[in-house]
Amino acid sequence: MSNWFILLPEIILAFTIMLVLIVDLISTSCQRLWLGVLSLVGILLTVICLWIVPSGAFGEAFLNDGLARFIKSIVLLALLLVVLFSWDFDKVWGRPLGEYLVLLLSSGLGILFLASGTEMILLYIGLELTTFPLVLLTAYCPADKKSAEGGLKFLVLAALGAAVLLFGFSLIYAAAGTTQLQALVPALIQTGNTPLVLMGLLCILAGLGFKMALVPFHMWVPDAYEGAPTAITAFLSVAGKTAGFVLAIRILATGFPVQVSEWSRIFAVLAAVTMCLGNFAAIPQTNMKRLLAYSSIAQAGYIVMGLVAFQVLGLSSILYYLTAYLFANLAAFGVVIAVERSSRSVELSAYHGLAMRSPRLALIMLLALLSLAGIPPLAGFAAKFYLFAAVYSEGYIWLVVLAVLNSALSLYYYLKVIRAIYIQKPAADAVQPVTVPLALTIVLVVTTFGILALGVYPSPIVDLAREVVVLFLTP
Amino acid sequence: MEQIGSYTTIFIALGVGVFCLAAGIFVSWLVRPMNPTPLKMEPYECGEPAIGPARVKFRTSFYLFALVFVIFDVEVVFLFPWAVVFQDLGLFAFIEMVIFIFILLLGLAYAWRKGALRWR
Amino acid sequence: MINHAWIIPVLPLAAAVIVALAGKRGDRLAGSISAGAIFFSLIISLKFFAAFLVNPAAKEVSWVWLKSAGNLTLEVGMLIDPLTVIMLVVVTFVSLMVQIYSMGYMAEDEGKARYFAFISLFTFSMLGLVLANNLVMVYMFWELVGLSSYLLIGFWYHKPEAANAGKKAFVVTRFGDLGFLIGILVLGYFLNTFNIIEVGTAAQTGKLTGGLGTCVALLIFAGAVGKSAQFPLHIWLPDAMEGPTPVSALIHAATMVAAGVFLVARVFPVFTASDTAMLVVAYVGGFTAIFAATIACVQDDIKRILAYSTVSQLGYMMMALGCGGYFAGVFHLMTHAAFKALLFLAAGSVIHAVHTNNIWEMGGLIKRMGITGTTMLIAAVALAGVFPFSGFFSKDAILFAALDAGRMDLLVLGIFTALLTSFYIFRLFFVVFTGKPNSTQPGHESPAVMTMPLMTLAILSLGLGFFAARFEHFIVASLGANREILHQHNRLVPMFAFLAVLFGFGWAYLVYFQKAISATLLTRKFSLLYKLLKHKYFIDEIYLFFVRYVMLVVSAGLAWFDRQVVDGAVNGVAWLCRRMGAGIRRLQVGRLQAYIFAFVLGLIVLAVSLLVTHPDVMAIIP
Amino acid sequence: MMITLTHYLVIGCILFAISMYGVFTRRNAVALLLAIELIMLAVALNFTAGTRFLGDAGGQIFAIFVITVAAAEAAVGLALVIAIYRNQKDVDLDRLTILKG
Repeated sequence: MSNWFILLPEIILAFTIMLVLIVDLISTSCQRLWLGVLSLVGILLTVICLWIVPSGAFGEAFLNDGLARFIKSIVLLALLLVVLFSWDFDKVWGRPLGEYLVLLLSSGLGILFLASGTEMILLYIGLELTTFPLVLLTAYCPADKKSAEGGLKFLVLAALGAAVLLFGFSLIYAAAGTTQLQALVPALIQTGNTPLVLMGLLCILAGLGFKMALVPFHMWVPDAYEGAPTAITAFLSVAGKTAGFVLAIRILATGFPVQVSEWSRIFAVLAAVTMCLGNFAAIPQTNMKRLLAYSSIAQAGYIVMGLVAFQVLGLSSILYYLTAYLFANLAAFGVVIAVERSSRSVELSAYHGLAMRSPRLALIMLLALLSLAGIPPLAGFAAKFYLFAAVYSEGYIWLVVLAVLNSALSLYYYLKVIRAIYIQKPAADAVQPVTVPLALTIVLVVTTFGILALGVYPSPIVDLAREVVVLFLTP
Repeated sequence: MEQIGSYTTIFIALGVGVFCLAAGIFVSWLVRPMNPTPLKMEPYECGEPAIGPARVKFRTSFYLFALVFVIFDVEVVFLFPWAVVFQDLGLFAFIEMVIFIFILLLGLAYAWRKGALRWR
Repeated sequence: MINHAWIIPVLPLAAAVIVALAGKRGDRLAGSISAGAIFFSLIISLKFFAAFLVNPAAKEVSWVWLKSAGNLTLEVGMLIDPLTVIMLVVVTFVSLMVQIYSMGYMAEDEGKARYFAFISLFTFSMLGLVLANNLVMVYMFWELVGLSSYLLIGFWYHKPEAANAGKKAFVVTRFGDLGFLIGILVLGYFLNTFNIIEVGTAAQTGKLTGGLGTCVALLIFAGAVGKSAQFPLHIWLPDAMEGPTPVSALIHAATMVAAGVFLVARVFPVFTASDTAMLVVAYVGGFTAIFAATIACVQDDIKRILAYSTVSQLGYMMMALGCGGYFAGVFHLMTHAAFKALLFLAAGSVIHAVHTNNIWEMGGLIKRMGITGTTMLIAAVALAGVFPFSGFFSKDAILFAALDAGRMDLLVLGIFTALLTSFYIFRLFFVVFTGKPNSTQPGHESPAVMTMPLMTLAILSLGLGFFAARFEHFIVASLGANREILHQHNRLVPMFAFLAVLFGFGWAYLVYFQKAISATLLTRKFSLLYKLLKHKYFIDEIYLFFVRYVMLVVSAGLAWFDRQVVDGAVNGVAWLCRRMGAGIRRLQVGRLQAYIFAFVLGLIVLAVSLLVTHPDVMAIIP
Repeated sequence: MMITLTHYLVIGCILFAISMYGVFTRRNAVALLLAIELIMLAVALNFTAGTRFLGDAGGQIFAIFVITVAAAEAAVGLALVIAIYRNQKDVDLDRLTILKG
């Protein structure tokens, strides 16, 4: 066992989790501050040694390559920001912070494994390790009817999705006789596209579709997002999606490059349906969390196009898009959390005249939404530019046209929010400015900076993503 | 795998079966009238009034114990393969297993501390 | 030096951000901050102006922004040539004047901070639009300009008509912008560049000929029509007057509405490459000019008169460009910016004093508002185009351009428009400033902070014209291809123009100035002149009848277009989207079983699709 | 007759279909979870059969993991249901429809 070193980031995070658990056991409630500090330090250490440890494989199951490193960085950043989101979670929601952090970190750990897994078992474990904590976190406030209901729905559908994915795995295993993704390729070439293989692939696609929240496997998203505590919604929308897409890239790119014609065609259709449905359904929403949920479905529709254009350009633009999406979405949710803290409401009416009450928050929300809509010169525009260009160069003209039209359509509801913030009169009782705690301020500053920087000067991240993907596709 | 191919029929049949099932449920869900009168809601349609609640209530504590038991019971599954080949694995695997069990114990301790094992 | 040009737009942006972030607390300083920022921008712009007077060669600086692996590249950069520097100076100067003025005008408005933030944002986007070196950036700033104008029109959002006017402006211009966007994309698709210089050279080397060239030019022109309020998309401008008057002066008189003209001038080679396009531009402009002028003759709202006058003058510029009069168009843009901004600010000062927009409720204000009245008179004379005021030279140039192009019809049309122009503007002046003070509340002169900009602008509208020749060489130099300036200098054109102006003035004088004093005096004293007076009344009757008729047709037509075409289309689309949304929303029934059903249904659909796409699998079924 | 891998797979598919039926017809969250557990069992069966016929140990290991994860899933599900039951006194899925639209 020479190269344990490669597992170091995961190990550190795992020990952080246990440490937080122990501290939570022995500490009295007054020391709760340590829990947050501890998890922050743990995450930071993980990030650091993520970039120290060399690339390489641990056994046949675990590969720490550039792609994994990129995705892990995104996820850990999201984790960091979400921990800051929920700095005084127990005060706001009146539920214990220790378990909350443990669950959150475990979910992050699961995604780390997803990002590195090259073997079905590990991927499956990683998937479940990602999902269960998220389910529990969604239903973390069972006293709140919405939270309970969202959690239950999420649980059942997640179990179903995972089971279907697993069933697909088992069929593929029965056909190819191996759980190694690389080893699948020759085996499947030898067997050819037998019905067994096709059914397996089909079930896997369905499972992935669930994780990426593609129509028609998306039904859980709005309810789970609305039910979950807002910080968790943010984590779901960013890290959860990232997990789904890295899982898809790992499985399909490593295991099924031969069947690309099968799944890229399916994904093209799913992408089209998903973006249309997400955008249309978002228009009549008046609950910010729900609106953002549908917008995230639409975003997933865009991102999947990168899988359709299954080439260096496509995959690298997925990575870039995920990064831009992280900043924009977390900024938006940061404002939502801030407003929720002050007015206990996530309805659109709580945002009326926000520009007059607290202009900074209003400006950040404006930037975030415009970036999500893909307005230059913000991060979202650059991301859409690369993504659409990639798909265009792969010859899916109709898909690009549809995506552009959808982006225009999405402006409809983003502008609705902006209008509420800037044009409409604040409610009589909501005139005092929204107070923003320090932790939240840090998140907002970081994300806003990200939105602007990625939009104005995207080349470093783009080049990084490109070289990572090149290495990934040509081992 | 060519003998698989000849069984396509079965897979197709299954697919079709599932489809019919789904379609049936969907159609009935579409067309069925939905007016639950209290009489309809009676457990016995012969009109015999039901005495007492239909479902016997267990204390949720039972479930809690069941949960804890199930988890620790099943995790032990991992001990068997390890124990079988313990001789040739040597120290390293031993340490691994110790860590594994330590984590399990941590969980148990947590459940204990949080009062999941107290009979309420 | 060129590398520092970015400072010019960034200063107002910084001001906007600062003021916006300061929020309520920054109320007192808001005006000074944004005005100070724009002041420094003006200084820098003037430095550029001086530098380019020496050496008018165009300079460009640009960096690659986004580069996809295809040869698709977006660059961010600045193109500075005489046209640019002129626009820079115009925008920064007028903006400065307006902001100083606004400090007085908006003094007791509680939304001051918001106001100055918006106006700085607008200035930033306008400057960006002027500096941009490629059409994509132009489009970005184009939309940003539209957005900030929308925000400023609807500034008093609690006034429903203001909110609606803002929405209307936003929507109507959308139509033009859509054409503009498509035009840009087509251009990029065929030339695969967005760089303005490259596009220009491509057009001059005949890469944009025939149908394609015409189509691209017309698509871009659609954008210009929307922004510059040319017929038939002019309908938003009069309503836009719901905004604060300084805003009207800055955005809806001097700068933004001129953006359309600027755009046409910017890609002038694309237009000159296609005669059809030029023809369309010329006639759309000409028609708009006369059409709006007739309407302006009969309005009662002081700001609406000026609004229609603006539309008409913009039509004038378009006509000039369409006749190949590049210099004429740009020069008129300049002079017009000066005197029209002055007109609006003066009107604002009047409204500020008497709290009404209706000219018939004013009168005799000259005695009480000396400075405002005098400056407005200067502006009026300039607009009418009387020698030696600036308007004279630019209007002259336009008429010459029409003459050079050999479009006699447009020439006549232009001269007639000049007549109407001088009529309605003097009508405005006489009714508002002369005659008996019949407004109950006594007007008072505005504070110095408001009159100072008036006087500054008055000096400009007086003196700008004398540099016509200087500007001509300067501006034409920017056309890359050195076109020699040809007029056959016949004295007739200015003669006719001047006669037209005189006639218009006389008409207005007789109708609105004499009448005021005659009613009491003449009828009693000289019964001999009674016939004459009667005769005048007779003219008045005809005139009134004629006016009513025109108004009826025109306004009915506009109302129809507005209700049926614009609102219909827009509301239709929006309604459709909402319906779709509501329908799809109903799919999310909330019952878990339904979700599971959708999941399995998706699974089955996938299965079927796979089976269908694999006939070999189907074939195995016995 | 000779029992081949395919027979096991068919059994697995049948189990899958049955559990699908259960998923559709059950209204009680716990029963729903049980139905989903059935899919896991089908998977475990497939894997063990695969190991038996293809001679690759991976399947067995996978089966073990599947079983444990299934247990964990059941545990999470039950815990959730209990928590919800304590608060809402109701786990009938047809009545959980606050979140919709």
